[in-house]
Amino acid sequence: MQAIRVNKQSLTDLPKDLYISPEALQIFLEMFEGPLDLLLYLIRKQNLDILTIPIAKITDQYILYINAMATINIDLAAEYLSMAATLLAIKSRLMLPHPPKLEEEYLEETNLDPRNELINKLIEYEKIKQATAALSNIPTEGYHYRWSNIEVNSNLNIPPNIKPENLKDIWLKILLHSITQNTKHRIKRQELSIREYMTNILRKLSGKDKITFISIFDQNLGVTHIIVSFIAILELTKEGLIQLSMSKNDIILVAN
Amino acid sequence: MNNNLELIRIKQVIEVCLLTANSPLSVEQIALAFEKQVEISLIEKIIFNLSQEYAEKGLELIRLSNGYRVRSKVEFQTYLNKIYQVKPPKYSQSIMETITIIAYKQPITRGEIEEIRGVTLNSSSIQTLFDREWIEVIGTKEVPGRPELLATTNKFLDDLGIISLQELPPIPTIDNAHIEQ
Amino acid sequence: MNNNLELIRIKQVIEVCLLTANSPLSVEQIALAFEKQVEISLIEKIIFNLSQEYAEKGLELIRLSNGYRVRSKVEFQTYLNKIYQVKPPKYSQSIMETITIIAYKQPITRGEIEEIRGVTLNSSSIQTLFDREWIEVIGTKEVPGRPELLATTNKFLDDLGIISLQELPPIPTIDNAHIEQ
Repeated sequence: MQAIRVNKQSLTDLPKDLYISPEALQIFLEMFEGPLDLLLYLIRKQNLDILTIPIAKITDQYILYINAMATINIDLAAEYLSMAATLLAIKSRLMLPHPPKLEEEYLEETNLDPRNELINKLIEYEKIKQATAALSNIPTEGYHYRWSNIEVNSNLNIPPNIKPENLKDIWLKILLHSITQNTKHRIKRQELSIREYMTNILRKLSGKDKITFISIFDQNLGVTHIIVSFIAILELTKEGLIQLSMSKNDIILVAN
Repeated sequence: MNNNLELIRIKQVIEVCLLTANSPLSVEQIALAFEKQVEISLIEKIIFNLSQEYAEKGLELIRLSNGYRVRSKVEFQTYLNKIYQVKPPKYSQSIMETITIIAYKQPITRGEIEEIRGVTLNSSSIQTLFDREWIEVIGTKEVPGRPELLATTNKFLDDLGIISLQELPPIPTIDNAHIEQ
Repeated sequence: MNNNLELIRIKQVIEVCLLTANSPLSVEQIALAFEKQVEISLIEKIIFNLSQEYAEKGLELIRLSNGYRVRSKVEFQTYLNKIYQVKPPKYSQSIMETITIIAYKQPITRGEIEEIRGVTLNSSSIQTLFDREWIEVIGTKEVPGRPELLATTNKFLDDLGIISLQELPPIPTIDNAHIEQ
């Protein structure tokens, strides 16, 4: 069985005669989660049996604390005052005279014991406090450990499922649309390979002022490569995308 | 799927799945990665195997309510805290009592929590628990005002590293007992 | 800090730091875990050591501008996609026509694309293709306004599973006479 836990033992004694600063009282009050917590503290402090609380004693003590708070204008939650009222009610009921021969039976009959409801609440709350202490000891994410958290290498963002044939179909649609809707539009016949070489040449040029004619050609790729590259350069010049100029021993391609 | 090369690849995939996951992964989810071409029992065997490898590291592979997940061992938190300096706030006694009551007494209304604690519930305590995704509203109680019924979530179990509420420490019994000093 | 037991612990800590981090960790940050009692050079050595171990797994330890990060190797993405059931995005007719025209007619300006399609180009279509890294600007055309010239990228070829634009199906050619009617 664990003892009731009170956060700061150093502040637990409330001297009766000395002046206590409002701040100290405020801190004292903040140690408790509410009137049940304060009551449990008082019971623990005097090593009393929770099941047979001497209600008069506890009530007097509780009222003493509450009064101390009230005299220096500490905002007391309504619950604290309500508990004081409850305690006084129980105390007065216990003090009512009973017919002598019935008194023992009266008190043994738990249903009639006015302390009963309060005791049950105190026991229930004490259980929760102990369970809270046990729960707080369970390792908790962020406080006691971290989850593994490695990154997914994501080019991952998967591309749309498009196949080269799809492009051809779409092109056909565009073409059909173009023919039926806009008969004046000319669609020039052009070898795809030449367009691709044009792109590659422009890419080589990008970021540079100029490149040499020779540097365009990859000698290893054979005659067709050279011819297509040459046509691509002519096409780029024709479309005004590049300019050609002569130097001593080479032709220079200049980006427009 | 029987030769060694395949086995190595299966293990690599399972480890990648577990280390990159943002939430616990069940064996059935991992099986999806292989389009169910790998036996569940083999996956379980490899997970066990990995958990033993991790035991030698600063990691542990644990089983949660809805799957497996890898986390740092508790004893390494002191090192991690030095790197991140800002420690996650330790919850106040008030918040901890509230989550404890919800965990043990769920489903429960705010009013019932207040009844047990003997004080009005601070709405920011409840909000903190909602923000952490530790509690959720699972219905309303058929009494005047139809108050919301609160319960804990799977994330609460996950963050505490337990599989079910039954693994919570048993609630103490205080029959006849002195409250000891 | 020289005996073996210490070394094992240092390595465990470094691995835990790397595997649980939300963002890249620098060597200096990792040194904080040890309150700077471990030499930077030793940390670097251990990180190198770990990166070699990861090479045999589905992981890679990479160095970024602001530190080290562990991530899954890219080839494991397909497995993860199956678990999380990631579906490829579906592109609108407008985007598909735009990329088709750029693929076959590059280098090409926006204006020329509009001319072929007969409609104004939706700038979000172009942006989608830029974001996907399927197209890039490779220069400007020497006409009034100096419009940008668009072309397809290598990534476009990769994603379509072809090596060069020449592998695209040949497009039908139509006699000028026919078009002019």
